Amino acid sequence: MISALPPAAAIFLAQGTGGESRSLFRDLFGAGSGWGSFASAVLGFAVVFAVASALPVLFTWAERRVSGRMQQRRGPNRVGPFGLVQAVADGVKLMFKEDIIPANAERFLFALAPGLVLAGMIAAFALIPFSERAIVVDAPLGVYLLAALLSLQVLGVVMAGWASNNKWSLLGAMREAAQMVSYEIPMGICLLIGVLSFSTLSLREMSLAQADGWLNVGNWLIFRNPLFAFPAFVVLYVALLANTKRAPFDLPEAESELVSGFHTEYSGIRFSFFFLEEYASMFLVSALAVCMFLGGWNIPFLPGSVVTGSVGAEILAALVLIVKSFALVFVMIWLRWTLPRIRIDQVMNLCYKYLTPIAFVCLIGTCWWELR
Amino acid sequence: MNRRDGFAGWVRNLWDGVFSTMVGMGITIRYFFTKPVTVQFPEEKMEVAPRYRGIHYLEQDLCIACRVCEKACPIDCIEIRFKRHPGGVNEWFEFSLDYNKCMFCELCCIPCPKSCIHEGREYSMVRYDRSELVLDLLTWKGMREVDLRTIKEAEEEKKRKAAEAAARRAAEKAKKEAAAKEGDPGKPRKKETPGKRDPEGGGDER
Amino acid sequence: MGFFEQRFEENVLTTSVDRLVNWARRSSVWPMTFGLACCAIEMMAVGCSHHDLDRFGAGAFRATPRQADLMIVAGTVTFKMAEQIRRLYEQMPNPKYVIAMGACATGGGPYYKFGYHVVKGVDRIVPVDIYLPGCPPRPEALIDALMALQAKIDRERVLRKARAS
Amino acid sequence: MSAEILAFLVLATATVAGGVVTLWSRYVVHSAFGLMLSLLGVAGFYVLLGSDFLAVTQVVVYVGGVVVLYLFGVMLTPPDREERSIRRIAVAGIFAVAALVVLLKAVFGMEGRWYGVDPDRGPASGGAVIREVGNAFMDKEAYLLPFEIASVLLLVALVGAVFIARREGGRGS
Repeated sequence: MISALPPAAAIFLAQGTGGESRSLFRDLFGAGSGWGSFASAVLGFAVVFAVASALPVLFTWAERRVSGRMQQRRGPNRVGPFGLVQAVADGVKLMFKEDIIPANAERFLFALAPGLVLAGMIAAFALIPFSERAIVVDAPLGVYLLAALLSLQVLGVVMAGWASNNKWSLLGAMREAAQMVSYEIPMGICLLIGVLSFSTLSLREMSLAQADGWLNVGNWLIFRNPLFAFPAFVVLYVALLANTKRAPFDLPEAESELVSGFHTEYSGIRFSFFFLEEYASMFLVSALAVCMFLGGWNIPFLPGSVVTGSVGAEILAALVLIVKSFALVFVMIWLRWTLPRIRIDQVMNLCYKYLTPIAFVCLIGTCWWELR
Repeated sequence: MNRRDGFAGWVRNLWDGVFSTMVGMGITIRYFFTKPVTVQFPEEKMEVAPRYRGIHYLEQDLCIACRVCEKACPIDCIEIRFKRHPGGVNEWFEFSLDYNKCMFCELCCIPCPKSCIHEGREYSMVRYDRSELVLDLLTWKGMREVDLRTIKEAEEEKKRKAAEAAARRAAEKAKKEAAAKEGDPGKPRKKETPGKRDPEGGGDER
Repeated sequence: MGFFEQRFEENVLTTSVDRLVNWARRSSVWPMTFGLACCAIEMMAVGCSHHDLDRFGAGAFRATPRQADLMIVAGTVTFKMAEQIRRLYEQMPNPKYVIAMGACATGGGPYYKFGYHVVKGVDRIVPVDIYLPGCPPRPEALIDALMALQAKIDRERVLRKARAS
Repeated sequence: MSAEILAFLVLATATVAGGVVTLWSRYVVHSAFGLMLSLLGVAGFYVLLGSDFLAVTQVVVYVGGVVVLYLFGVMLTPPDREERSIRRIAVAGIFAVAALVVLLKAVFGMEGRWYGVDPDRGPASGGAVIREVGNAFMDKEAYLLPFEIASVLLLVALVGAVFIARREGGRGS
């Protein structure tokens, strides 16, 4: 129960930052203050939670299939057609598994940590503009809020690592803290590049601004400002990889060194929260990168008016965003099964000696490009 | 590791990092598009090596219960119980292999004089209980019809031979007596040799 | 489950819940990354391309016992290791399964006669569900063992009362 | 009771509870997590007051940055086995009382003039707040000088940190 509270609270807070904005969910469920807004927050929470838990199910399946193919294996193919319900089986199994809290663990923090991690992730899902109106909370501070929520994940992980009362967990938590605090710098700078270029913090407005243009891709940030935005995109992608603890930056949960890192002591449903968070945040950060650099929901070579207007167009737009994000998720999976895990000093080297300077150069370059 | 200094070194490191990652990703994506080599086990099966040493089987017809395999086994996992009957017939009680111990070294198969114990091509042997891991290799227990007949024949043969021997002895005795009557007592009495015993007769249970 | 386990009469609801849970448990048996000796090499081979344990949803080898369902005791169990095996087993959350892989694990194997240092069968330490002899067994045999385990899980009773036997 | 008041009550409880945990806990890590709760509560207050930008900044800087660094530092520090002596409590007490006096003076000295929130104007929307913040930083009349001084200070600290982190004998290994 403790674990379930933070997500609801987080979505309520995110709702609070909405300001005067337009969103499909608000139109549907009624906006305003007081209980109406609370009810719409709860409904929004339900929708977002459904999306946020359906996508990881798809991604775990994809991860196992893709990794199988990359190793000339087949991957899961017995459970359902093409093994599609494999992740469902995993989830049900984890739900019915014994939930262990170690005797010497900090019971309260141990129970709270997975909820906190999931809370930040689900609240962040509410900020992703799937189409012009299919967005739970169109916060004017979108990108900034998203970065804040991503940085909240660290606390959950550190809490989990510390509360487990296990040396491996603690080491994993420390690595996580060091890694996240470091990679927030290049990530923040790269996000700033997008903010500078569109002079807005709202992800929805950014996506809108990338419609049309030359061949209808000319307004995408990586094409509009290829000299600086493209490297910035790459740097952002690497930083986001580190933020989601994906290989080759999976030091906090390094299997060969720190049993499973910060979630060594977690079992059953609580572990599934971490699992869910990892795969959901893969989509989340990919969607963030897509909205900022790859034209959001806009379809290449088709004018932006195709994906605005009717409900069908909105659904098409949402699909386009999901497909684009999935392409980036695929690259994440691809990278994971290509690269070995790097050492902690290499992680720090990469961040401070390579990514941060490049990000700064890109930032200054973008300033010049926009003022030109 | 070669140290790279200065801005040029930085750029080279960066280039190496990006380039090597690209090469690696190229390799993985190439594998992604090749056909999987997986042999889907329960439906398809991989061919085992020609001299694969799998689960034993025994050609019981040939086996003469010489116990050489039992003696050869380095960990005593073979247990043989039988009773030897007339006519070279073995009444089988047990020829079991304890797979709790067996390491498939094939040392039991090599010294077999009749080449009747083999390591087969079966490899899978899954059990829910440990006691079921002791596998009896016998195809039949006790004796078959044909064995009973062989024993019967052997016993009849034995009786016949015994009768013949008795007749011969009687004849000899009669001869001797006749000779003694003739008055030649100096010849020593011939003793029965062990070689005269029926080699096929006699039980032997150890 | 804990409290609800095996407390209900047999009816449509409990039967279908049992079927769902058993299906889920059967379809996602996560083994522990745990090898003791040469059998572990074959265990790795099962995870590799030719045999691919992941087809059965059992390819997610978990490093921590807390997230594993299945312990494959792959190799010689020495007395020194026995303690740790017992501890790892107790660290696993219920329901948990054990496959004793290879002759050493099922019953001491080649060390049965003179091995002063080997536990004569891992079932003296932890309850074993599946025995798989071989020295070492082929990877296919391990897949066979997994399928036997799946059959065993299918027969389990989760909500329903245990059948009086 | 409207949702705002409910939210206020929840946030207030969280903030105060976090503060109490921070002060009273025997474990430093618990203190840090209490601080996190307190800071998150304050961020919630900013949201209620309509200062979204400030709220998010609070989360990014204090919760996501400072508390994490605290935790990192705490985990690297060996536990303090020293007993709580009267002298140490007394020293801490003196500082606490001094801080309280200053705070009360500041609160009552304002005579009801609260900064930032103009009751007639109501909460501003996000975009406007950002613009105002940006203008305030870059306006010669407002906070340009303190802003620049703070930047120089941070730069000095950064250079100092690099200098300290550099090992003796030239380039790092």
